[in-house]
Amino acid sequence: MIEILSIFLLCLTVITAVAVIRARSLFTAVMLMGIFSLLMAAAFLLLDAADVALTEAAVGAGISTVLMLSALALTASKERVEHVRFGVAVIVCTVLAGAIFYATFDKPPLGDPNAPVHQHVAPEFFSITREEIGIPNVVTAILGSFRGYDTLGEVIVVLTAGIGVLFLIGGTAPMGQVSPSSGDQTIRGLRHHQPLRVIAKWAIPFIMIFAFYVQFHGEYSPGGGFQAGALFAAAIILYGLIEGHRRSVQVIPPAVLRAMAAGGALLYGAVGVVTMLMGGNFLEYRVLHENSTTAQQMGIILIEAGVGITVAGVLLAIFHAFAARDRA
Amino acid sequence: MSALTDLFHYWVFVVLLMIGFYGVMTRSNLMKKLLGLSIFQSAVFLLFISMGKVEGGTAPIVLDGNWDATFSNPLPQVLILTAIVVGISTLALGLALVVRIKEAYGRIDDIDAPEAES
Amino acid sequence: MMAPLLDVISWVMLVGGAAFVFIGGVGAIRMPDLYTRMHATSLTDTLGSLLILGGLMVQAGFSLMTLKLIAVTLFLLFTNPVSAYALANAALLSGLEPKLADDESENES
Amino acid sequence: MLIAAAAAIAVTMALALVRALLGPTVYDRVLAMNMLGTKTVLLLAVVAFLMDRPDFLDMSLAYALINFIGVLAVLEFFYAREVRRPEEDGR
Repeated sequence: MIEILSIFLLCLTVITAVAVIRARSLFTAVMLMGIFSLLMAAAFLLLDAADVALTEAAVGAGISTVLMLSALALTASKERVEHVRFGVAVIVCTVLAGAIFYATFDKPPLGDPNAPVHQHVAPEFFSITREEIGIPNVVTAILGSFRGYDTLGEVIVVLTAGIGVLFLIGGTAPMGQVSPSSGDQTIRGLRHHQPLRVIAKWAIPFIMIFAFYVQFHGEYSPGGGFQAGALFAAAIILYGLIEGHRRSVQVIPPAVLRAMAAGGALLYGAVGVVTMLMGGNFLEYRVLHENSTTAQQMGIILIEAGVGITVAGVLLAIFHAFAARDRA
Repeated sequence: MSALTDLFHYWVFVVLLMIGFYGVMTRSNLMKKLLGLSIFQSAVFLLFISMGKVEGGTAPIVLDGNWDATFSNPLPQVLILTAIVVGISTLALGLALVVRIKEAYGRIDDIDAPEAES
Repeated sequence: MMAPLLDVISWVMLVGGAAFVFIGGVGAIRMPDLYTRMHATSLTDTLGSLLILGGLMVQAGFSLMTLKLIAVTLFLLFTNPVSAYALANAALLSGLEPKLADDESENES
Repeated sequence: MLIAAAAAIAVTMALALVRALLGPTVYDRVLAMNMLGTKTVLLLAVVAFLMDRPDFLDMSLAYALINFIGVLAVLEFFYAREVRRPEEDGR
């Protein structure tokens, strides 16, 4: 049953992907992309990837749609009719698709427990998580402990991308680029919609509580720093959509966001440095506490907090950069 | 039935990959290219997650201390989880570049075309 | 004694909800213009989700699951009508209404 | 019964997708997106029971929250565009 559902959703995903590429209006394409992410996330969930589904839902369907719309507001919303090189593209795609398609026949069937992927490290991850870390969410254990260096690298990448966006569009727009919307501050945002404001004011704390739940319950259920950061950012973005950009900047000023983005990564790195000072290796949580299980859990909670703070800070800084550009 | 479900996810991966690739190649609109890249990226995510699936397994989150159940492979999930967040960051970077190109050239279509150079 | 009764209640709610949801989907395809489509989907969405989530709640009994289901239900219950309102408002403001109001939808209703 | 409900919801998702693809106006597409989001929430809730994984309900909740934000973002974009380019119609 689950397989059939999964296949059905994947078929819908393919249809949506074709429509995204075919759509003439960029706005339609962006919205279909949101649907694509939604379907993809559901497909991930059916493939047992709960954490990934949560991430894809929060990040892919939510934040990325918002960011693309903000970028669209700054550029054209229609694609020009283009003269394209269909021939070469079709040939290249067909050949490549044929090659990869041929390669798939050598892959072990979906869900084969004897596939090479499942033989090597995954069983050790389970046994070590069970004995030494003791948290039920193995994904979080791998993310925070086994692959801690990798996650640190990813956090740095996120931070770097955020810095890059701020460099590119963080300042004010060049002179002579003032968009015609600058005069009518009252209309921006959805403030004049009383029902929306009421519901949003009720929903925002709810989303934040949920974000904190995802953050701190991430050891026991799907979740963790990445998802929580995205959800927290989504809550503030909702506030910004309702009350307008200026007010949301007042709630969390850009300086705070920059401090959050850097501070989270710093917290992550600091955990590593502290473990070194206490006599272990970089990010070797064992030295944090005499009980090794407690030490591992402490380490994971700390670095997940760092991840969450960085992700929330970077995503919000990016959103504010786009929104501020829009009003400049 | 089983012949279909065995490799179907990988086929979808191929198709999505090619749709994204085709979009990146043929569309001259930069926004569209970014969307194509996103689809391409999602296809890769799908490949990894499909590889992690174990028949009869469940999500690698242990319920009620039942460590002996069959679980899907958590490692691809970790890789993809971080990749999604990195993906949105790089997408934002790309969007920022598109915005700057729009400001500099006045358009985001066909920026290779000769008349784009002012 | 209670368990079969609860099962029946939950099944009825699930099937009813699924039927409403499906009707809404058909309405979204077959209705002639945006406002009638919205009429079809937003009402059935709310009722259908209430029934389905309620059916699940009956099955879950009293646990953390029920709490989460209640949270989902409340959220859908509040946000669905509000987003329908905002959507209709946006469509109306954009000037979609006049050309649709006179010919098709008046005759339909 | 759960399977029947899941099947009905999945079919409705397909119908909503058809509306999103056909949708003559952008508002139809937004409607379809909202609908698809709600259906996904329901589908995930049902699937959580079908797979007997109560923790999957978190996903359902997250979808409900994100879907709302997505729809509002689209609408804000509309209003902003109405202000910016009043001459463009809703297509």
